[in-house]
This record gives sequence, structure tokens and C-alpha cells, in this order.
Amino acid sequence: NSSDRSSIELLNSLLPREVLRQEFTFNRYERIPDEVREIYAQIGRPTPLFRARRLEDFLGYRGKIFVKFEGATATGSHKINTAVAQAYYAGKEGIEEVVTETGAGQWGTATALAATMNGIRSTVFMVKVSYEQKPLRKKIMSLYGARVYASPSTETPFGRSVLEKEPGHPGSLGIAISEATEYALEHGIRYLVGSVMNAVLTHQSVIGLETQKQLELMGEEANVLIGCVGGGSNFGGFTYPFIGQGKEVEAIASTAEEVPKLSRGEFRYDRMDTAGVLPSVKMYSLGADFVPKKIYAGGLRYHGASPSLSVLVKNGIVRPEEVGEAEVIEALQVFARTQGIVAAPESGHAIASLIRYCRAHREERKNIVVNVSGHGLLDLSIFDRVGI
Amino acid sequence: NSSDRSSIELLNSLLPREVLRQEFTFNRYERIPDEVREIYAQIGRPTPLFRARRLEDFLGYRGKIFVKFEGATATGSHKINTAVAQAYYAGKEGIEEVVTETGAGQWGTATALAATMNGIRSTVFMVKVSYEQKPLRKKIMSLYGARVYASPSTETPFGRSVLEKEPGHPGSLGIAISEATEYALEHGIRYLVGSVMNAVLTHQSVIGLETQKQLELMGEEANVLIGCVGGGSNFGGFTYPFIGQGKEVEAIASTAEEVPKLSRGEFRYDRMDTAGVLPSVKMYSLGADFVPKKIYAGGLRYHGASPSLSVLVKNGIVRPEEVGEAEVIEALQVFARTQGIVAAPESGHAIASLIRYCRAHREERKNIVVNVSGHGLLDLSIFDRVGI
Amino acid sequence: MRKLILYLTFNYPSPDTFTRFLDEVSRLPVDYVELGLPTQNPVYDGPAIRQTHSGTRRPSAEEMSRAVKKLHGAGIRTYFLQYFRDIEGQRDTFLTTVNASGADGILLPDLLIDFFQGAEGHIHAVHSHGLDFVPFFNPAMPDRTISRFSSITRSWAYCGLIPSTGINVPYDQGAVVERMLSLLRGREVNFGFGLRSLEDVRKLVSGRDVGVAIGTALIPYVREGDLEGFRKFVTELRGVLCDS
Amino acid sequence: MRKLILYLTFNYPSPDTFTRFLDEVSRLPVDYVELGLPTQNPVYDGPAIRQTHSGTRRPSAEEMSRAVKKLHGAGIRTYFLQYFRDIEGQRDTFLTTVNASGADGILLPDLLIDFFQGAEGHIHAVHSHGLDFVPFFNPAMPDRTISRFSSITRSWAYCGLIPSTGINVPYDQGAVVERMLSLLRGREVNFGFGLRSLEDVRKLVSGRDVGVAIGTALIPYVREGDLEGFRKFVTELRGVLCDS
Repeated sequence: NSSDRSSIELLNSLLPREVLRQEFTFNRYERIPDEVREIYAQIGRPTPLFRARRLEDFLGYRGKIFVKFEGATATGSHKINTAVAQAYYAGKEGIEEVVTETGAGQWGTATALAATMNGIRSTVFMVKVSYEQKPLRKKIMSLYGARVYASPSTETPFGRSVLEKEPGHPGSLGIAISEATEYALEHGIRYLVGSVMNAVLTHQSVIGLETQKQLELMGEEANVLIGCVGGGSNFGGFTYPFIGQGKEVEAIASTAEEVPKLSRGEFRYDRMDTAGVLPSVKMYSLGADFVPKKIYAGGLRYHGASPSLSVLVKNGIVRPEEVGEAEVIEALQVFARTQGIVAAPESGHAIASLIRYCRAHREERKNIVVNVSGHGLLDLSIFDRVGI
Repeated sequence: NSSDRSSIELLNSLLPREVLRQEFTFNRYERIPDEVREIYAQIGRPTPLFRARRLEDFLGYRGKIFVKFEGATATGSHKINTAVAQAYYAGKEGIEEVVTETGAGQWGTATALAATMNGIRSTVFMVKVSYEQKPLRKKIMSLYGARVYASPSTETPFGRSVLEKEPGHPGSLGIAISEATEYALEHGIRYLVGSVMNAVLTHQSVIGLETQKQLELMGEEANVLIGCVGGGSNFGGFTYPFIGQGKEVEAIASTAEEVPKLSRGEFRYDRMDTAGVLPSVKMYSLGADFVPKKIYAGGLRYHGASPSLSVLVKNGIVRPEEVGEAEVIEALQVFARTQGIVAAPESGHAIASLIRYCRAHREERKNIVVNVSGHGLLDLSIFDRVGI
Repeated sequence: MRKLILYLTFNYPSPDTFTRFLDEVSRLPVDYVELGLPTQNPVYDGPAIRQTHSGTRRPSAEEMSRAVKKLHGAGIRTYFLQYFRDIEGQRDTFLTTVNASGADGILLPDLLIDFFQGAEGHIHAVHSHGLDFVPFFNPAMPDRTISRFSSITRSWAYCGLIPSTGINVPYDQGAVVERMLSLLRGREVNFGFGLRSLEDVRKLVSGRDVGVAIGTALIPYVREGDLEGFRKFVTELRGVLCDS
Repeated sequence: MRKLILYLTFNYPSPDTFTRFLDEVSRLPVDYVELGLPTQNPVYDGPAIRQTHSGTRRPSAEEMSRAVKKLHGAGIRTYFLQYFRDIEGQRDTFLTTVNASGADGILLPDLLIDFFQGAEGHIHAVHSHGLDFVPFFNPAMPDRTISRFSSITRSWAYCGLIPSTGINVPYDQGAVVERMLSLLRGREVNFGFGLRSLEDVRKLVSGRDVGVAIGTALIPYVREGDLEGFRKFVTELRGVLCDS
């Protein structure tokens, strides 16, 4: 991995310095700056933890189901948690603009709002096919004040080179990352990273820490934790505070059958991004060039899983589980009809795993907590195929 | 108003009996049934009341701004509050299905979920032009289990008669109400009513009662209340608990410049619906046949205002204010960029009035509470015209 | 002693029949009588009473005087009921006529609803003409409206249990009554609208010192000229008021 | 007394120059020496140390023995550093060779990271060959991994301050050190990786009983054959360790 050297060094000019420090820190906890806490309060933190009684009834589960609902944040997903922190650190360093890429759109939306709330500008390179298929996402980012470019774009040398070869190129996350990082380096601004890296998981741990506190206030303890895994940031942020306490807790990581990284991926050094701009890390991976067939849950298409999560899976501390599209759509319908919440397709995996668990352990009386990482109001098209 | 006789009598076979009782009750408070409270807890009640510090800073307002956010409910607006109650009462009477009409879609969505959560079926007649322009709305209703028909439809004699005359008829709220009520009478089921009527405002008073409790917990009192007015249900529900206590509070009802019912409407008996199925009531009205020019805030297009609200306006207890489209869009952008929330176009009127107020009273130190009645994630197309 | 109030539409179903019923009323244990003056559009009345107005001739001043005299002779206080919208332009002429008839006062059921903004002045005018103004409060009225008009009137208060007579809508009698009484503490309160049966009346007055006004329920007897049935029904009503 | 540990890549930049530096080391106030055995892909080393591996010849068993003997003669404990991935297939042969060289023990920087699942067995084998196993803990390792491997080893612990040598990334030295020390209470702990200057070293050891391992910072002297500069730097390092 001799290419890693330069990419690790490169992080110094790419990431906010404090993010990089947190990436390499040994600290289990980082103090949340007051300014970030204040923004968290404004964008809907703490997010609700509620008991899903109607789902319990529907499933005939004799224990309790709790839902941690990250869809209640202003941008509708957990992504805002780390975006706010990263944009804050960038702003504090005197950086006046941040840039990132986005595929499904959640991360770009989070970056756009986080930048605005920290008084800095933002630029988002959005994979062209998503840009065209998800106009609402583009609109929200613009509403939050971001400049949004369809990638490949003419804004960067790399984008131009791609367009020259293939003017109608539909774009890819790899190309968008390349453009965003190139744009950051060229303009001396900072790049925000949406998942996989340690610092991101640390920021997301606000989910799990809040959940612990909320359970404590309810006089409850968690026995089973269920979340979905794209890069691993919502899952890690949700479960690590529990796992870190060394308590007996079952953690189930729900991924897409179509992206079987935790079952059929190799545990090895691999590139974090298709373009190889970011460092390689040791993780379960299907290979950075892996192209999943379907896109119904865009956030779960990532080829790998955060290194720390990979280790926990390898060590049997986290149990991976794969769910396919049909089961996810059914789970989303069940959740909508019982609890009224239209969850994101990604979160639908966690809900599907929850339903599986409850059906298999009907007589158990455990406390299950499921992290519903986002709402699905802007992804309703996935129901097209079941005629809704 | 000799036609009223039959329409009042008709309510007996149209509305759940308990809703009708509440319509004519003298009670200031109604006990919320435990089952309804339980559903409220599941769909996101209490909704958040938070201090909008970033908006305060942006406006340079020296007092405090609090936001009551009804967009945090599962269906994304306050409409669910009364839908849950009405569907519950219908179910308790042994009715197995409810029906309603919807224009912009919020009310149909609320009805669909409320029915599902009360274990009964629902049918929604959706104005055809909305049905075609707002496919996401139709999708959510279906996801919640509702049967959704574009109105005029072939499901009712009235719909068929309209289609016979004009096969491509785009539909109207009046036609949809006629179809829904006809359908209810024909099938012996119940019709749910979305606004204007007293019982609906009573159900919505959960908004104001929660706000009072939340302010009390914060050690604050409200001096100014601002909300938007379509039929008046969110505004009434929000403000009446305060006004009813007889405390000194300024209440500002924000309506659309394009639908100037409170300034240019007449205070007189008028039909609640275009079709004249429901009884006439005494209210400020532009005439049941009034057709507003634009549809950017569908929920504010209603020609009248709830009778009780009309009386309060007439008596100078509530101050009406009109805001136009450009100002509303600007207000929505300000709110999104400062607080991160994409508010509904309807709620944008309340926010615009808030901004006006703050700009005119910068040095004041009052506590303003604004009711943001819904989120606007499914109405982003209104930003098309400002190039977002 | 709980008050029993009867409502009759003047001259319905015919001047003759009406007179016979008035004679009968003067022999019955009745406290007050409201005489409705026929009008085109009795908005706050239901279908049955509406029908009694339709095609019925308005009484002359002399007929009005005769009626009052007859009832007063039996110790029954007498009030005329008139929609304010019908007399808006000739208020004082009307009040002069009523006063000349010897009546005790008037009821203007729409005044506090549709004309509440100028109502103080009109009430003052009623009082100036030496008449009682019986405020009509309906369940849709706000507290402060009821309190305000209660404070500037002095006769008994007429409270509707539902917004319109004779309409079949569910209502929460107990709650309506308790709320009205709490707003009108210390005042004579009589209830009407929506009392469809003796059972309704019994439920209303049981344990409470309130009277009742009966209108719609009398109509079938009057329409059919059934004096005997009328007598029996009113006697039973009085019985319920005494027993409960 | 705080330990000073030097790292040198065996035979870099040439066997001759390396030998001269080893002679120099044996005259300096050094406690331990780690001798890196050249490899193709030293994954946890940064660019400077990587370069020292590139094209450098692996020592023979005899060269290894000679080096150990020389350092032992000066009272310096000697360890060989080897990536486990390079010896995975010939572990016991390798351990036999190291043992025969007289070395005190070995460091396998990737064992607890990339091979942690079978690591207990390998550590046991190291011990069976009469060698110390110096556990290498890096800041990315979980608590329970550190505690587990700390409990089954007995020599001093080598803690990396950052995950790779010689890479310029920000890190929170104080926090890393305190956390490591709290996990390794009662044990001799020496820190390496990311100590770029005397100032870094001073900050690290100030007020703490910990030693330091220096590698990357020595390379320029070794590469240039600058024995004098090397001597001066190492002497200053020792000075910092004594003063702080």
C-alpha cells in the first residue's frame, strides 16, 4: 500500500485539522464544542427515542421495541451530526468554504445546512444521475445555500477530463469524490467526509450516547441493538457507546443483500474511495470498484465497512445480517402503517432485521433498540415497484 | 338559510357522533381519550417547542422567538391531530371505514394514517390536478393503506355525472367534498372533516395546550402568537388556549394576500364547501365559489375562516395580516438557512409575519411564539420560480 | 320553583285555533309564555317551528294586547319573540307596539349572535321602552360574550342547549348546562332547544334549580288542534318539574 | 530512569555504514535498540523508514549475532523488529534464528493488528523460544485488545502515538499517552511514532515515567553517514530524558 503514504499526508490539506486529530486520536470521548451543541439543539437534537408499541403489537413481540429516530433532524438523517462538527472545525480554522460529494443526497444536504449554520459556504458535487433523478435533493441543498454541481462537471480538471472522453457520462461516487477533493485542494478549502472514518463515527456517537441517556430516563436497558450499515457511521455511532461499556448487548448490523460486504467481502486493506484519493484502510470490502446492481437504498451501496466496525464483525462482537429489497419494502410498509413513519430505504434494512428478530424470538422479553437513521420522504419512488 | 336545516341533520349520518357532539358542545375542554393520547405519543406528540436563536440573531431581534413545530409529526403537519381523534370516534362507533377529500394532500395523508392507526380503512378523493401534480402525496397515502381516487372519479354518481359532462375535468375541492360525502352516505361510513368546524379546532387545541406547558417548563410566557390561517384549525388550536385564559396576548393570523378573506371577505353566513353539502356558517368569506389565482400554498386557498376565528377577528382579539408569495418564499429561505427547517408554504406565511414583526419591533423584548404547522419537504416545487 | 315556559307561534295554525290554545294555556300551570311573531326566515329555529311561521299572519297590535291581557289574567308573564333582522329598521316603532301590548319583555334570538357589535345600544333601547330584554345565549357563544350581555341585562336568561331548535344533533346536556350556570351564577336561568321528550326534561332539571322552555314538542298538538293531548302533555311537564 | 530506545534498519544504508553506526550506538547512553529486518512492505512505517527498507539486504544469522553481541557488550538490550506477515510460514525457524542471535526479544508490529485472532498462539511460541515479546499497541486499538495482550506478555510495552511512523498528522499526544498509561498501569511503557523533535520528546516525558523510541529522526544522520550529528542528537535526547 505504498500509495497510502501520500494520501495520509494529503489529509492535512484536505480535512479540517481538528477532524484529522480526531481521526488519529486515542480518545474514547471528545468534548462536543458548545457551538456544536448549540447547533445540535437547533437542528433537532436530542432526537426522539420512543417505544414502538404498535409495531410490538403488530409483531406479537412480548418484549419492548424502542426506536431512535434520526429522521427527526432538520435534514432528515443522522448525516447532519458529523457535518455540523466538521463544518464547525473548518470554520474555526478560518476556512470559508467546504466541499463534498453526494450520491443519494443525504450527505450533501447535511453538508449544505452544516456550512450555512456555521456561517461558511458550501459546494457539493452530486453524481449526475442522482442530480437528474432526485431534483428535490438538489433543491434542498440550494435552499440551504449550497452550490450544487452535477458531477462530472466542468468545475474541475478531473471533471473536464471525464467529460472530454464521454460528454454524457452519468457520473459515479468515485468521480464526485475526485472532483470534490481536487476542488478542495485547488481552492485551499476543506473537504468534509461523510462516513467510514473514525472521526465521523466519533461524531455520530451522539446517537448512542443520547440513546443511553434516554433509556436511563425511562428506566430501561438495551439488550439488542439493530442498525443499518452503509459505511458504518450511523451504526457505529449508535452501537459503540454500548459496546464500549463492555455490557452484554447483541448488536446486529443490517446490510443489503445486493452489497454483501460483511458476508462475502474480504477483510483487507482497500481504498476508501473508487478514485483512491483517500487512504486505504483495513476493512471488509467487496473492492472499491464494486458496482451493486440496484440503487433502491443508495446509502448502503458502499463497498466497504468502517475499519472499526469490520474488526467488531471479525471478532464476533457485531453480527452482520443481510436483507433484500422485497423484505425491506415490506418492512417500510409495516413501519409506516404501524408507526406512521416513512423511514429511509437504508433504515428499512434495520427495520427488516428488527422484524426478523421479533418473529424469531416472539416469546422473548428483551429490549430491542433500532436506529432509524433517516426518513424516506424524498425517496418514495422505491415504492413504485410494488405499485404504491 | 333554509337549506341549512337538512345539512345540519345530514351531519348525523356523515360525521362520527362524538365529533358532532363536540361540534355543538359548550365545553371548553374535552378529555382526550387514552387511545388517542397513545396514538399522539406514537406519531410524535408532544411536538417540539424550541427557541429559534439563529433566526433571532439573523433578524437582530432582542426578544425571544419560539417555534412550535407541528411538522415533526409523522405525517408532517398538524392535520393528524384531529384526524386521529375523528377516526378513533368513528372506529369506536363500529364504523369500519372513513372517507374524505384532499387538495394539497396534507389532510388526506393525515386521514390515511389516522384510519390505519385506528384499525379502520380509508378512502380519499384527491382533486385530480393535485393527484397528477403531487404523486408523492398519493404515494404516502397509499403507503398508509388508503385507497386514493382522483376526483372527479367514477366511484360516485356525482363524480360520474361530472365526468360525463367533461371527461377531462381537473377537479376541485368542492367536487371532491361532494364525492366524499356522497360516498360516505352511500356506504354508511363516516366522513372526516379537516378544518373550519368547532370540533376540529378543539382537537387542534392540543397544539396550544402543549405550547403552554412547554413554555411553563422553560419558565417563559408568550406575548405574541403568530400562525397561518387556511380554514383556521391550526391557528385556532394554537391560539385559543392562550386567548381563552384571558391573558394579554397579541395574536396575529397570517393569510395569503391572494386570498384576502379576513380583509376583503364579508362576515356573513356562507357555505363551508363549494358544493353546499355541509351547513352554512357565519364567517368571513370571499364566497364559496371564490377561486384564488395561485396555488403555491394550497392549504390557504380556502374561501373562509372558521366561525370562531371570524368572531375573534371581528372583535379585534385576533389581528389578521396578509402576506404575498414573494415574501413567503423569502421567509422560507431565511428559515431554512437559519434553522435548517424546510417549512410548508402555508407555514411560510406565519414565518413571514414573524419576520415582519421582528423587523418592526427590533428593540422590543417580547416572547414571540410562531406555529410552524408543517414541513415543506413534499412541496419543494414552490422554489422553482426563484430558480432553486 | 322551576319555571315552565311555553312557546307558541302567534296565529298558528290559524288565528282561531291559536286563540283556543291560548285560552287553554291560561288554565294550565305555566309560568311564562313566549309568543313568536311570524317571520320569513327564523334562522335559529328548526324545521318544525319554521313550518309554523310559513304563511302565518302577523298579529295586529290589538291581537297582541288581547293575548297578553289573557295570559296576564292567569298570572302568566308574556314575552314576544322576534328576529332582530326583521325590525332592524323600525326598532323603536316595534318596541313601542310591544310596550303598548302590556307584554313583560322581548326575546331577540339573533341579536347577540348576528348583531352583537351594536347589541348594547339595542338592549338599552329595549329597557328604555320599559321592557325586559331576555338574553338568548347559545352554546356556541364565547364566555366573554355571555358574561358581557349577562351583566347588562336584568331579566331571566334563556339558554339554548343546541344552536337551533328541533334539530337532531347529539349534545352533551350536562356539560352545556353546568357551563351556562357557572357563567350565569345567581341568575334565573331557563333552558330550551333540543328538549325532545319528558325524559330530556327530567334529565335536565334533576337536581338543578332551572326551568324549561318547550316549543317544538307542542307543535303536533297545536297543528292537529288536539287540546286534550296538549293539556295532558303540559300537565305531565309540570309534573316532571315538580318531581325531579 | 527513562529509557531511550533507538531504531535502526539493519544494514541501512549499507552494511558498512550500518556497522559504524552500531559501534557508535554502543558508546552512547542508550537503553534498548530495535533492529528492523528489511522487508518489502513495512505497512506501519512512514515514508522515511520505508525508504530504509527499500533495496536493503537482509542480514545473515551471523550478522544478527554479531550485532547483538556488540550491543550486549555495552549493556544495551537488543530486539529484532519484523513484520509478522513476512515470517508467517516460517515462524519457528525465524524464532530459532533470533534466539540463536542472543537477542532479548522481538517486536512484530503487525501481529496484534492484522493477525490478532491467532496472536495468542504466536506470542506463546515467542515465549517458548526463550524470547521476550514486546507488544506494539497503536492508538487505533480497542481497549480490550490492549488489555488482553498486555495480560499475556511480560516485557515492556511499545506504544505508538500515531498509527504510522513519520507521518505528519495532528494528534493529541497528552490524551493518547494518558489513555495508554491507564490501560498499562504498573508496566514499563515506551512511546514511539510521531516524535519529530526534541520538543516533542520533552513534552511527552515531562512529568511522566516513560521512555521514548526514536527512529525516523535518526535516518538523516544514518543516511548521510553523519556520525557526529548522530552522536550529538542522541546525547541531547538523553539530556531531555534526564532533565524533564
